[in-house]
Amino acid sequence: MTELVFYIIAVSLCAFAFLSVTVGDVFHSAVCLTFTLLSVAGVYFFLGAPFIGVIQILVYVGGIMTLFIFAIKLTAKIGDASIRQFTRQLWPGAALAGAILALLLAVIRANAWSLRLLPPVQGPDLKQLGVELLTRYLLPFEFISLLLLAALVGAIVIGKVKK
Amino acid sequence: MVNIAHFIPVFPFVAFWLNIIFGCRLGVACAYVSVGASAISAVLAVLVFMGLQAGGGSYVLTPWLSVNGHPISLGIIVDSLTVMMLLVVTIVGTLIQIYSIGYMGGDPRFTRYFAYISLFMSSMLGLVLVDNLFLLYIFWEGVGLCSCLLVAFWYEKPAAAAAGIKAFITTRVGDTGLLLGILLLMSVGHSLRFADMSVISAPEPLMVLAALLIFMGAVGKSAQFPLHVWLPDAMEGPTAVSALIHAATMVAAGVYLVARCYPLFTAHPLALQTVAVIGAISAVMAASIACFANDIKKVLAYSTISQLGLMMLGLGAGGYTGGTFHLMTHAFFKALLFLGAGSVIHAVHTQDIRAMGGLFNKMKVTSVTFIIGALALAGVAPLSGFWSKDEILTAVWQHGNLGLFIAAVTTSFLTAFYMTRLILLAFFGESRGAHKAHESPAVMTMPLVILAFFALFLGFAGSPWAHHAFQRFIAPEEGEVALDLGMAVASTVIACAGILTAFLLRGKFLGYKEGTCALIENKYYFDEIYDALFVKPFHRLAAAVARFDQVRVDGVVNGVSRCVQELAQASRSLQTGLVENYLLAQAGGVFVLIVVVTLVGKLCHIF
Amino acid sequence: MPYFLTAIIFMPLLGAALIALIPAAQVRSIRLTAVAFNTAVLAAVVVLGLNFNRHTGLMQCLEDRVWIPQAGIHYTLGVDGISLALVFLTALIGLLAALASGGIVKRVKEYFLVYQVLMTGLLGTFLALDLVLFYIFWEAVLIPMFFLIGIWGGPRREYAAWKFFFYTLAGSVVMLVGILAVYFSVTPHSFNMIEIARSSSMIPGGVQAVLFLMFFFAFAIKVPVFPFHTWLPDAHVEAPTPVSVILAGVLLKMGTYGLMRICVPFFPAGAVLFAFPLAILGAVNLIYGAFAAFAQSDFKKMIAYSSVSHMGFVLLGVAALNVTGFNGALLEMFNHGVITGAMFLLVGVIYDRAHTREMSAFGGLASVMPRYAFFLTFMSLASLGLPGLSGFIGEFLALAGTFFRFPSIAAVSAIGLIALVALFLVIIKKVLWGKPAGHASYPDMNAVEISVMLPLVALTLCVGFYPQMILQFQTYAVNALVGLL
Amino acid sequence: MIPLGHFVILSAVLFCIGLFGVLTQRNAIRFLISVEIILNAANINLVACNRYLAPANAEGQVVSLFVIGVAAAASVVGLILIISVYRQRKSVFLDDFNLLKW
Repeated sequence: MTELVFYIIAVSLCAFAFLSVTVGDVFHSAVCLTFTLLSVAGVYFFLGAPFIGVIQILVYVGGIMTLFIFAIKLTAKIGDASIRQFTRQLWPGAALAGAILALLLAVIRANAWSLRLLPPVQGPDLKQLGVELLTRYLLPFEFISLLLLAALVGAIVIGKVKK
Repeated sequence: MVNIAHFIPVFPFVAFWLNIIFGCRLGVACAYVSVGASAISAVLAVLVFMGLQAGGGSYVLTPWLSVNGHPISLGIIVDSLTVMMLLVVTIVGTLIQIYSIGYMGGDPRFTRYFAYISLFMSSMLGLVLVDNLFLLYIFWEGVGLCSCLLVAFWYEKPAAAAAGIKAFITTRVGDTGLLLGILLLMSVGHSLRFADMSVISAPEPLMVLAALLIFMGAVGKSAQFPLHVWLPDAMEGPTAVSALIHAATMVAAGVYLVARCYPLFTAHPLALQTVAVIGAISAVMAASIACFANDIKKVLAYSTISQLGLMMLGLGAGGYTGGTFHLMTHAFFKALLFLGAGSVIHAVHTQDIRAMGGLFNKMKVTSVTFIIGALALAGVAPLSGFWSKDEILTAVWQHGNLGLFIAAVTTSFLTAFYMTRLILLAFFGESRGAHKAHESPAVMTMPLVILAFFALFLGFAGSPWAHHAFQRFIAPEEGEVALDLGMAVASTVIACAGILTAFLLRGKFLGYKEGTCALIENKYYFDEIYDALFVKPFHRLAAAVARFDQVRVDGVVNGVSRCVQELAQASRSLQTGLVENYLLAQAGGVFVLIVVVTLVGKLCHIF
Repeated sequence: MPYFLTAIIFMPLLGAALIALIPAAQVRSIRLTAVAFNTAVLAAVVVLGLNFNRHTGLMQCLEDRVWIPQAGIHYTLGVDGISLALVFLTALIGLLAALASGGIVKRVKEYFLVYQVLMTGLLGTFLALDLVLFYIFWEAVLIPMFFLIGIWGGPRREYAAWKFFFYTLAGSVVMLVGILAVYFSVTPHSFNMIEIARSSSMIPGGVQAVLFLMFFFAFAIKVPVFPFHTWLPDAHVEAPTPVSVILAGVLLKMGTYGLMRICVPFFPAGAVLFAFPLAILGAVNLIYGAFAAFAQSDFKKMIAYSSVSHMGFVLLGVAALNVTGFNGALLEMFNHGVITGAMFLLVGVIYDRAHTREMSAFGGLASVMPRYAFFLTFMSLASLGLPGLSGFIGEFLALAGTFFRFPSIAAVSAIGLIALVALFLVIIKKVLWGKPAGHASYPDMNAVEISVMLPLVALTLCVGFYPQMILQFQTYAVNALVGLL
Repeated sequence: MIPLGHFVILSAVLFCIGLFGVLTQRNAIRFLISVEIILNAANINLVACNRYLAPANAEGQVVSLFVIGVAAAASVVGLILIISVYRQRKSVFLDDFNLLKW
């Protein structure tokens, strides 16, 4: 039963992702992305990583998507569907992406680990994650915070309307 | 006394530098520097000659260079041949320089002239003194240079400039052969000393080749067929130069070289035969051209070629004494003839004998001495030319080759003919030019007289009355010689026949229509043939090489740089500035990478 | 004397430092400083020559200091019979060219700065005994030369400078790879040129052949060997007179010096293998250069191509691989430096007056400028190899050496001898002979010009009459070199 | 039970969709959207492998957290750049920004 749910989520995830890069309207594609991200969060729950799933929803859907919608609204008139949305290399791009997909699938199929099933051991819990983040990964963690701060400042500087 | 010989060339050499450096200040006095220097040399030469009675020899001044382990020393050889040449060069040279004082008087480059002449004297004396081929080559080129500079002395005249260059390049062709001969001799014979010439043992073909290459140098310098073309053109130079360089001394250096390397030639009959044949061809050919020439100096020039050919023929036929004897007598009477011609030209300002005539009464001394010279050249007994030419004829007769003998006889006949024609046209008959001819000053006639004296009596050194003194002097080892009376009569008859023929034909000389004998009148078209065969192709080839260099070789270089530029230009357009293109390329790269990595992994598995 | 060679090499650089301190406006003192320092270099080289031991083929005045120990690079200098004459030539031509730089009026300070750096590079190239050091000096020559042509040159100077630079650089890069390859193919690994020559037998024959070609490529461009010669006429035509003099007089010798210092002793098997092709290239250079020169209409280009021709003699001498040939090659290098340097000076003299180098614009100068006529005739005769002047001895020895090894090639080269005669006689004829037209007012050579020419004339004469003057210094070194084969 | 392969395949498909988007989108905002899809694909892979292959550790999840953080920063900067460029050039189409060439 849970498998079925997973596959439904997986298929819809792919569908939404595909739609988000193909639909004519940018706003629609942002909406599709939202659903994509939500589905990804769902996948995380299946993988026994509820914390990541929650963060996914909080950060992506709550934060980043809001930004996207703002950005789309701020650059308003490009939402017009009549404008060409694809570059001239649509077909080369599609072919290349397809080729890489085929290659990846072939590689995945050829490897034995792809058949590995869920091990009986419980995955890492929230506590372990927290301890790891603040001990072993403290430095990168702090760097990420610094990066976010820098991004914040940078965004303000760049976005400031010069007089 | 012999070992003062190496001082002989030093004096003219010093005179050369004096005249070059202080020439402007010396003015006319520079002539005395040169004349004085060569007079001192002449005195020294006489001293060496007298010292020679006590025995000659060669001595080494200093080691000079080492080639392939073989030392080349600055060595001097003093023997009868050298001394004979020394005497001829210094005496004739001094007389001609004295003559030049008058002849070149008033020329703006008077000092330069004497400087060159001194340099020439020095080189020529060095040439005959050194004891090995390598040093000889050095002086050999030195006299060639002086010849070139003096032929082009009046370089404002394009013809003179061209003649100078022609002289140098043509002889250089021969000299290159000489150089190769020297190299060959050095590499197979291991010695360049003349003294070793007779003992060099090496494979026959190589030695023949060496001898022929050396002879090539002689051919160039002595203006023998087929390198004779420069000598007639060289008449563009001052007449005194023609007398000294292109008649008496330098052109005889080729004969001297063959005589000097005589053991090399006699050891290889093929080489000797070649010398004889080349000499015969030159002699007849030049004599025939001289019969049709109208320029007084050209007649004499061709006569010189012809006489040098005769000497070569003599040497080639085994007549060592005949060749060298003729070399000596010829130097005097041909110098006399040229100086006489110079005197005439000085007086009438033309060189065309058809525009002269009747000069005998106006220029007594010149005419008489000129006729003496001409008779000597024609070989009329008992003038000097008779004795030496007779020796050559005897030698050729004894050599046994009828063709060569006919050639020698023909040459004698033609010589007598064209000299008579020249005299008849120039000195007798009516005066055909509107010129007031006058006798030249004493400074010019005095050498004429002295030379005429030599032309008259020098031959007796080879006569039975002097007990063949010359023969005993130059080649004592040849033993007793006797005058072949029959040959003497024959040769006189031939000369007289030539003179007589000229007398008979004298009415036709002036009215002669050009073109009747086009082949000979045009000198057998040698100039034209060489022009088409060498000169023009040389220019064309040079132009082609230059074009090839510019277009092809440099074109490749510039082409490479252009290729790089084009490549850069082409790769520029890859940089579209469109991020999608970059990404596509990047993704393609990733794709290729994955393929490669997997394939390599697979291959590693297989192997 | 310790560090004497170092002093010689870096004296010009010291001069450059001093010149840098002089204000640019004081042109006169800048010139004087440059001349003074070059005179000092020449004096030092003469002292070096006087103290030189002529009876050994070994390196003298050796200096050896570790420079970059991590890479095994040393600062090694030394002089032997092969380099001594070239060092003397460099110092002499350097001084004379500095004296002849009066025509440079643009950016005089920079000119002499660059010039002094060039001198250091040239002297260093001939004295360095460590391959890396050699390479550094070799390249150090390139850059000042690039500026000298590119800034002070004629109308197409930039083209010429770039061509020269890239062409030579292409060769140098190959040489750099070769240097590394040599370093790794001898044990113990070494950049020391003496040690490499001593252990050359360690390198297998095939490797020797490849390395020989790599180095030869670099040197062939510098010499220049046909078909890598086309930078030379362009560089010469565009370069100002003193730079041309340096270029022909000294720079070209770097290539042939490299052949004798590196190619032959390092790779004797390669040298023997390629002797015949090398001789053919020499003959081609000789004949091709003479022919190409003959058809030029630019005076300077004629001389430039005749340089190509003369370098053919050097190649022939090197290809002979015997004592005679090496002696001839070395002597010809020296003589060519003196004679062709003088020829370029003479071209400069007439260019200063006529402002053109077109042969057709001259003629009859012998009447107008008699002193000039003397010098030009003299140097032309020396160039065409007139016996009695220095050019002949070198040419003869080189040709003799070739004849002993490859008689046929020597015989073919004789064509070049004739062509050279024709070339220089035609130069004399076109420039000096004929009627003067339109240039009757040219002043004759002045005292400075004559004083620059006189040492060259004297050397040409003295070496021509007494070749041992130069040969005595190199006998043992050449014997040692042949001993390596 | 779902094998690991299926997660990985899902991740691969998602990645290629994102790649396709990156290669073909003309609109800069959709370009960024595609980038986000790629990042998510990577995250799925990370978390899945963590869970299946090394359940005792938390590296995969930690790294995916970092990825989310960096992605957030990236999209903030990216979007503000787009807006900024839009103000200047009144366009968000990538092929209008081709000054950075030659």
